[in-house]
Amino acid sequence: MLSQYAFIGIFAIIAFALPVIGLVLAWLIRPKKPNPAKNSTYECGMETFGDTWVQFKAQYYLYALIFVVFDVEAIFVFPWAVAYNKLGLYALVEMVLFVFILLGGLLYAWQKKALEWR
Amino acid sequence: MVPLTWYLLVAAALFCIGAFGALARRNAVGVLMGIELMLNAVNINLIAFWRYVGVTQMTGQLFAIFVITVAAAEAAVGLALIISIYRQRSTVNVEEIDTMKG
Amino acid sequence: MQQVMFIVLSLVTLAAALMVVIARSMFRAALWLVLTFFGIAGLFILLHAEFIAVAQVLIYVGAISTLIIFAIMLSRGVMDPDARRFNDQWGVVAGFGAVLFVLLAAVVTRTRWPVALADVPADAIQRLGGDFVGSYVIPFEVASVLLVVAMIGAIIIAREQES
Amino acid sequence: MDYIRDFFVNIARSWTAWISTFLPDWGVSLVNYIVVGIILVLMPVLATLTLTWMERKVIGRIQNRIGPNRVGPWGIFQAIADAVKMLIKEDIIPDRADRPVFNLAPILIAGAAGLLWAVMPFGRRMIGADLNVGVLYIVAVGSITTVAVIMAGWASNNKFALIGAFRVVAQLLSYEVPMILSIATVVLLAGTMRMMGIVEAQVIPFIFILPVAFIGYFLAAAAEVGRAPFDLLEADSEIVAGYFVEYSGLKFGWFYIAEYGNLFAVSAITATLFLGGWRGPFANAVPALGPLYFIIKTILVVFLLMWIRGTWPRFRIDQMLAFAWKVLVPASLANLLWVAVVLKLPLPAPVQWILMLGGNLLILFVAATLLGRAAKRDAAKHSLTPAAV
Repeated sequence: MLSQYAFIGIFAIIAFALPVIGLVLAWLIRPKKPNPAKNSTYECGMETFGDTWVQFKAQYYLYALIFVVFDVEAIFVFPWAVAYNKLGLYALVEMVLFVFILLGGLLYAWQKKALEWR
Repeated sequence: MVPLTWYLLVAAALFCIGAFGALARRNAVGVLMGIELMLNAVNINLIAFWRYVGVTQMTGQLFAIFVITVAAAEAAVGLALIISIYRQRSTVNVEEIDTMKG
Repeated sequence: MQQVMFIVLSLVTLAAALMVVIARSMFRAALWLVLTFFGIAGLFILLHAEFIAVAQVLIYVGAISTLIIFAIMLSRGVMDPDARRFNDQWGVVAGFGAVLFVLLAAVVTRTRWPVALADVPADAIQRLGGDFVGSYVIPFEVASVLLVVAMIGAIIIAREQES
Repeated sequence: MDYIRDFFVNIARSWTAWISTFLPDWGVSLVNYIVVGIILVLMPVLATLTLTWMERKVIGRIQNRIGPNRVGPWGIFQAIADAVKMLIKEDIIPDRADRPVFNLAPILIAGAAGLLWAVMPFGRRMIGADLNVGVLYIVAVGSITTVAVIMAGWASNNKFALIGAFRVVAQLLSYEVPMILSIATVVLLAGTMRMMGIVEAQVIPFIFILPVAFIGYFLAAAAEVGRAPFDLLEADSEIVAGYFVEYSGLKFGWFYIAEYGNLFAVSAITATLFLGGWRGPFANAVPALGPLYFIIKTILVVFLLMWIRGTWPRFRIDQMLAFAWKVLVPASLANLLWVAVVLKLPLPAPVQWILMLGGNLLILFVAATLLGRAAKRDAAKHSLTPAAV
């Protein structure tokens, strides 16, 4: 098993090295003539004002929140799905219960308009 | 093969770093990150003991998954609280959040 | 070979964890946290717990870090980079942490752990799934309830007040 | 003749036999890992070079144009010309950018696009690593992209970039849920998370048994890689160009390569999970045909995605997120439970498949009906009836 992950490890090194090599190559051959106007932030040709404080909406956080719940659900569902053929009827009943509880949460979020983009 | 104590030492070090972060940070999000580090240290211990002591039972991995679940729930609620406090009091500094002070 | 990998991974993990607690910028701290999570996932793979390693990346990197970064963005207005990072007791806390580590290290190295090495069962993930709906069915359903309750609570807390 | 029949595996065998004459065992594995790694990591680059040309030609034909035709015959060297341009273009880093994070983001996103190929099954015994957790590995690697996008948006110190990054992340997170649920349905039916195991389990391609899972995965994948009609992340007319506005030169190039690499990768995953992967007529007798079938199926999915891009208007972001949470997630969950129920019925496999297909069609019908009603209600609310327009 570990030899497979040794491959994944070497693979990861190569995968992240490739863009670095590309960037170094580009750095060697590209022109470098910076000037203040070129380096200023691009916002519709106007001077940038203030810091980058976007009016960050709590809505983004709500989506991330519901996502977390379903993501954690996934790590329960996958082992269950792999083992399912060897398990009895109880596996079905218990997963149905598990999913329905979550579905209740989703319906609540829906009802409270937490899924609405505002 | 790496000895079990090495893993336990790494977990202990991670736990102490996390505890320092949780107790010394002024930013509430930083406190939460420290707590996440501590929970991860617990997970390293659980998995290390599973591997070295009871590999035939899946108990260690099961507990690790439940710890991950609890950590996710804790992060969700904790960060929601931080956002809510920030909205009402414009601060995330734990020293200034003292409404419970008697 | 495994020892070398272990040392590299634990050094990365611990160094990144240290950066999490001392980084000035909260955003940088969150990025170091992501690196810590990857290091820990690597340690899990060395321990032959591949499913936990993937779950670690999936949940911690994919979900919890995103939540943390979103929370940092939402509460960003008050963070100026020159502000103090630590509270006044940080020296005491650091001492406490060091003492705690020495104590734990002493306990960990002195204890004779009942090590019983065996091969990891090939069907570890199947067994995990079987245990969820078998002997651990109560925690399994409770986890679902916990997730939903946490979600509902967090939605109530985080929603903007209706005007 | 026998050599030709399993051409790729035999080539690999000959190569291994040759290098093992002068290398120790661990050296042979190391060299093989590195060679396979380099070949697979180059897949996103290869995808960019071919798919950009294909996309321009396909979209051109759909819009009644010719498409690129200057650089080389039929413009096939257009992509090379673009690559050279990227490479020699000046790199501009905005003044107040967070430089280390700014430079790290494209590396991470391109590396993640390459990492996906480690578990892709090209044919029988032609896979980088057939991990026990194969499909979950793919989902986990996808979460690196999320972090890289936030890093790019934050480090650019640009309002548009940050808004773009948050929109992308909201979209990625929302569509990851139906994606995971669709994959879980496939895993449930195949009984394994190994990519090879999933291919081998497809006696008939899963698209004919689980159309809902296919549609769920396909739409989620289109949204994950930001294809039209889900290309809000770089809605040029609304938020300039998304989270990578401030990038130029090859750093922009890596974002571009990651985009096309991911497009190719999700098409390959769709082909593997739903279209039978490398399976096809005579693929068992002649394993060398496997990669051919795999590539053909993948290109077919890519073409489908381009066709959709050429013909559908863009969604609004609220519509898009609502579609993920209110249509795809409930439908995928219902599908998962239905498949679980059918698998426990004491019936022969073909009957189970027909039942699953029936349930899937019912779910599709219900979802389409409800969606149609909701759309009509929404149109009435905004008085957008055809008469009013």
